[in-house]
Amino acid sequence: MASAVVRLAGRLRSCARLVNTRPMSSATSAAGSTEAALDTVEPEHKDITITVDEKMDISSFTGVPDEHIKTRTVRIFVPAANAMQSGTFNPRRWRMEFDERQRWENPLMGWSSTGDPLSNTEVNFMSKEDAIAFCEKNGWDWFIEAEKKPTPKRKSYGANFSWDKRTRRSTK
Amino acid sequence: MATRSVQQGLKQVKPMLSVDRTEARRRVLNLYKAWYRQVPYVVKDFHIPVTVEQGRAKVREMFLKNKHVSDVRAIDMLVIKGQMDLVETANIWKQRNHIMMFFQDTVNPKPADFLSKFYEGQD
Amino acid sequence: MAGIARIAPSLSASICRGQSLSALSVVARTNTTEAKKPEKTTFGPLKDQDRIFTNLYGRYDFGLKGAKARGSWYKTKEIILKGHEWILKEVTTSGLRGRGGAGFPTGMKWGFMNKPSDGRPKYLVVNADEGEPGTCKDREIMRHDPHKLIEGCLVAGVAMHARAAYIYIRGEFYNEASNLQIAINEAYKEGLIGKNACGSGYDFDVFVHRGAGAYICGEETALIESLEGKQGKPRLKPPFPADVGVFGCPTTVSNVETVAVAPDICRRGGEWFASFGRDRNRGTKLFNISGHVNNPTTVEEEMSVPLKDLIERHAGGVIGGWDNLLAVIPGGSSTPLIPKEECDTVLMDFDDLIRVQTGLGTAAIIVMNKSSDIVRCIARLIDFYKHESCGQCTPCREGVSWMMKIMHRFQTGNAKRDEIDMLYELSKQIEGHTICALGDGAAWPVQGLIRHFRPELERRMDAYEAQQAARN
Amino acid sequence: MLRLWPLRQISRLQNAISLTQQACNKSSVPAPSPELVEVFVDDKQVFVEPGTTVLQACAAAGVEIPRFCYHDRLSIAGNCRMCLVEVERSAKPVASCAMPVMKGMKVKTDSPVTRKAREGVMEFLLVNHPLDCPICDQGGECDLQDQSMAFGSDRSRFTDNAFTGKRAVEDKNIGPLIKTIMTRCIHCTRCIRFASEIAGVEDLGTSGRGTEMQVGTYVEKMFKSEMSGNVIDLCPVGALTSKPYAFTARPWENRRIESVDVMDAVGSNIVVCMRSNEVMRILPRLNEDINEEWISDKTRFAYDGLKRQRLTTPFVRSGTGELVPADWESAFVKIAERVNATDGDLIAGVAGGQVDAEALIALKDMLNRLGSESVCTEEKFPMTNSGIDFRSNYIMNTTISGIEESDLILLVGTNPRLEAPLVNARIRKTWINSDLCVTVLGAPVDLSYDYQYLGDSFELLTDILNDKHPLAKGLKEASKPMIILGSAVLQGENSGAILDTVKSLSEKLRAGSEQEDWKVFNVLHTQANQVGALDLGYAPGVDAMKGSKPSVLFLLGADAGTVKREDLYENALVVYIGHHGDYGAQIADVVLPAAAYTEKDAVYVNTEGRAQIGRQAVSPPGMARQDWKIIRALSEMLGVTLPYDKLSDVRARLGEVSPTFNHAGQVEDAGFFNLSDSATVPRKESRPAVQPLSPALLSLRDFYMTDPISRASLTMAKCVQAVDDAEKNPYSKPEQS
Repeated sequence: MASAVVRLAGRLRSCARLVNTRPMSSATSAAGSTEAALDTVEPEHKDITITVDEKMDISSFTGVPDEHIKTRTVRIFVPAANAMQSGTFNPRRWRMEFDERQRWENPLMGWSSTGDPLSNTEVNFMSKEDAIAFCEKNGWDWFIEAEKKPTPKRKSYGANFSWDKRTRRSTK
Repeated sequence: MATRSVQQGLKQVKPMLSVDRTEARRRVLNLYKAWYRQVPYVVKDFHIPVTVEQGRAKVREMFLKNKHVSDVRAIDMLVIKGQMDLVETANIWKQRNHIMMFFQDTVNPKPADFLSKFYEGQD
Repeated sequence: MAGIARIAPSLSASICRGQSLSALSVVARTNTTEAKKPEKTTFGPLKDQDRIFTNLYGRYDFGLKGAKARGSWYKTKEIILKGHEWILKEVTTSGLRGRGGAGFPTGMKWGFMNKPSDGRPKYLVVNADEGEPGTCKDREIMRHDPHKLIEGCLVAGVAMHARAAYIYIRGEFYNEASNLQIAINEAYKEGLIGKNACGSGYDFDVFVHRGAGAYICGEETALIESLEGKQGKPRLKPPFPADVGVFGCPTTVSNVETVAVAPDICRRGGEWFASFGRDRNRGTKLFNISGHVNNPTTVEEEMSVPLKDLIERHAGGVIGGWDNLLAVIPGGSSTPLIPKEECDTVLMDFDDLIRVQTGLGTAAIIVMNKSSDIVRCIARLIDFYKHESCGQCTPCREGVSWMMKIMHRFQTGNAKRDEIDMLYELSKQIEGHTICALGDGAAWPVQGLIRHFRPELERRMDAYEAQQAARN
Repeated sequence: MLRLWPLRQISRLQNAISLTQQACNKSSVPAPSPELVEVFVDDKQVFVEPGTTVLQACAAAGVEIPRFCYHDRLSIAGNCRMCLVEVERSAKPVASCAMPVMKGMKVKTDSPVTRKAREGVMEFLLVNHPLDCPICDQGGECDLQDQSMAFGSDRSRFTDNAFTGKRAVEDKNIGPLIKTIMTRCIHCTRCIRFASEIAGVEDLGTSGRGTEMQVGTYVEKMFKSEMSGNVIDLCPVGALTSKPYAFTARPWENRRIESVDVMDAVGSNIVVCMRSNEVMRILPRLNEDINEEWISDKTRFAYDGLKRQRLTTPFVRSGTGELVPADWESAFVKIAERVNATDGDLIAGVAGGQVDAEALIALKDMLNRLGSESVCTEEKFPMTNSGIDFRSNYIMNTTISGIEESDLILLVGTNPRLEAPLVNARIRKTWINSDLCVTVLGAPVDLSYDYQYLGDSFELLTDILNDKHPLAKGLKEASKPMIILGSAVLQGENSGAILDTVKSLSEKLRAGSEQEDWKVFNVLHTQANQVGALDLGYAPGVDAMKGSKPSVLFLLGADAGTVKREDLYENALVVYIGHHGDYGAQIADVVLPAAAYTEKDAVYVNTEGRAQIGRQAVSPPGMARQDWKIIRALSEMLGVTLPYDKLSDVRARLGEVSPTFNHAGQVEDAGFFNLSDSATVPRKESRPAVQPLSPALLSLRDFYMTDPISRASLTMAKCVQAVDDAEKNPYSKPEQS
């Protein structure tokens, strides 16, 4: 995520340069005022590093409404495998999910409406740490639901036919 | 249910624009000044039903909303976004309603207390 | 149908014991001690005094009296008293290989049962579910010489410390089961089996269990399932029956002929038996000759006897003369056929038939002369396998019926040429991918047909096409 | 005694006890810790236990082997042949599901041989499989689809379809829950193995052979099992699909919400599939500690009850005695008028078994603030001796997964097969895989395993306690005995004697046991959140409440009919808070519509004492609100505002009351055994009024409708009817539905 921010910043920087070199088209604008915000000369920080808090809060500029940062809780979990399928892709990743909000039947068409812009977010992570970092960064409350793993079972084909055992099978 | 872990500590990162808080502060002030100067033109260009004072108050409000932000990179990011906003405004790439969005004058306030939320059926 | 026991046990047994040696080389190792003797180069005909089954044609009494007159039950007690190791040694020396089709070395197989007991009884199961088309050797033993089998059960049972023998006999063999039961009753009455069998102090019971007419029950694990009262559907291996067999106990499943020759091997010595046939293909063997021959017959003959000799001498030759021969299925329906060129020289034993890409199987020789519609013959065989597939595992259940559909189209020629290759590939997709060997048995005849009669298939397709074109 | 199912083992009653002892004396010697076997999967080294199958070893190495017949929880069949892999030095590809690993085995899961074998098998599976995926309910979550995409050939050569077509098989009617489209069957036999191994019903099997082989019941009849729905999940193709769900939704349209079931006290983990604010179906979710991968039919199919008989608006009883729709405010005002004029002592609350912990604590807090201490549950629990003071007195102490360690189980007055099908499945699993012996004191019901039936009288229990019964010796010699007491027998008068006897017996066994922390005593509840209510300080049973003749009564989802108008003060105000128009709403003066379990984030404590969070899948219908919010809002109107506005506040409050709620998903150890022992005052020798010790649910018919949701469910009604029809004539065709 951090790298994405840096990349974004790079794009913005070039954008700022573009703005700065461009003459204002509107006669009524305070000429040159927009350039003032950023130095006209792009600072070169190739080798400079700065010290910041380990935790970065990006919620102030993500554009997510305040209401959906402060009142939402994120559940971080490993999605359950579909009982209908034998594949194991689902339980190999972590997912975040927001608490459920109001849904209603739209009176016009009877379709389902929701007032929750986050209800359709589906973000998957390779590890729960990634998911936690993501939530922290975005300022969401989160909790982790323990992963449920199947326990390996000892199985033997011979048990189907074994001597004096209840594992014997007669139905085919 | 795990509880929130408290992450503390510092780390070294590449700066976005500013190398320290002083520089970031300078950028913020620059942006604020630019917005401050732009407000009369905005009021005039967009023909919006607000006075220059109200516009400047809104600018101030928007800046103060983020006064808790301490991370230099976050400040830079906010400045960049503010800059973009300003450019869009100054060039009239925005439309009137975009400007009026800052004032939220057509938005009904959501119920705040429990009982009215309950009656409304809203969270 | 004992033929279905073919190959599968031998190969998988060696895999599962982690041995790289094939079953065949194992046999070679056991025979190295006697390899110094000069090898024979001509085989057959078998002399009358060397025949084991002397009442093959039912000319004499099948009962106990007659059997004793022919040498059965002679000094059985002494054989038992010599102990299981001696019996195993003799059987191993004889080089006897399973007569049910797979040809697994019998001495070794019986030896697997000698693991220390864990409290479970051990059983001998005799596979008398002879259902392989063309095969009719076990029925001759059971109806005309049942005492050979019963005595064999006792000797084999002693060799593997078995508590009892179950003879699983094909349901259609009503008279054979009846004769066998009469013989068992006689043997019980005489004290030859049962408590203190033959006065040796060994307790041994023999039971007859009649099947219900499924070919697949001749596969050893399906036979065990069927014996347990379940649907006769083969089990996977491992576990091998020697670990978990009938009723969950260590079990050996042997063919009727294998068991029946054991007493004579013990009486006359393994060396005697090993003096017949080529190395690794020792002994005498019952051959069934059917099809387009003048006198279809079952005959005991030395192993490695040339096919041509066998047909000419015992079956009165091919109808219309040797030159009228089209093809021979040498080992029961599940072995690939061989064309006449091969038949001229091939020897009837395990190795030489493998050389010509077929197998000895149950040694049921089906002779087809030029009057036969070879494609239809094979299609009919596939019909049989489709009907007898147990339906448990996918490749056989779905593949064989698919092959059947294609074969019937091939019979009329209603197919494209490239479907021949597709059929061959399908048969390869079945072969080796199934639980038991029935899938293999169904795939091989088709492979044999394509291998040797591809021009015939193409000719039919062309003819069909021409006919269709003419019609339009 | 109703003999509805064939009874097992009763004839053996006489020698039952000696058998018990024999079986229990079998010492199970623990196997020495085996050395790990080294296996190479695609040249990647893994160490697995000896006896592991190749397929499991591959899974350990992170390689997924395609399979159809193999299922982790069923026995190995090895018949689909999809799992063939190449093993070095093996002439043929090997069925990895059945082949045990050998030392140094080199498995190649992606070699040309392996791929060719898979492709071949896949082609054979498809040759007779209909191409009706577009109208197949399995479409989108079909193993055959998935695996043919991943492992199948890229082109078809089914030329013969043009000549002879595909195989077609007649569909079978096996009851109102499972739809069969047998043409799609690929004969993996998973359903057969499930029926015979897990469900313990040997109803399914194959008939015919080869291509004519068919899976079915041979003679057409109902698949009578309380867990039959699981074969729908197991079926890797669309041969067995859900009848109620048929053609209603596609899997990719569904939103899946992981939740918890409330139909019984097991708390099965479920996935609720929701589309456009409607519950489309319910699937099981893996939880090894509770339900493994199964759920009962009631859990799976009662969801259509969530759409029927719902309360969608508040009601107030008018002067003419009719319930008239009202808005929330006027309903609250009506309550407030009466409550404000009533003394706190005369206010009482009764909670039903399915109510969530949040609502329970809110109601209790509110009534306490109003000056009332009278909150109770509908379900009873004896209060003799230490009563419910100690948590270990009313939960299933050994836990459900603990059953697997047990070697002797004594079931007292319970029919786990119908009260908690998954507990029963666990007992059956243990019974199959070990020498477990089960003894039953109660009704001789049909369980899915053999058991020794002792009888149904209370005296037998005291005999066992006093070593007068042969079983006492068996229990003593067992290394990990379990006694499971059904809550149904505790509902009668004087049932304290039963509880005390069982507790004393358990305590004796526990004290005499060599196992350090093995707990013998278990209560099997039938109500989803009964344990939660007791944890929160609710008094069990309504008798005490009736004694005080309350004048305002809050019924919180109480629909069992334990309270009648006659029990209350004349003209008492009855407020019903619940989701279905069931018994409680009928006697109420004010009805407040609440949310069912799929409509709220809520905590439930199962019979093991495990708090689990159920999640909201859909919004409550109409004007219905979540239970705790109703009470919170009402409290404001009554002038005793509860100090929580958010769900997290309520949860925090729950955590204050009982630590159980702080650890969702885990069992809080109830370690008060010694205390409860010392606190046990010598028992009064009173005979319980309930004779015999018989559970409430005796036959499958009783199973389907036990709570407001399942009573409102059409599917469950159909099941009852199908069972009745099958009772009349087991082999006639069940009516087409």
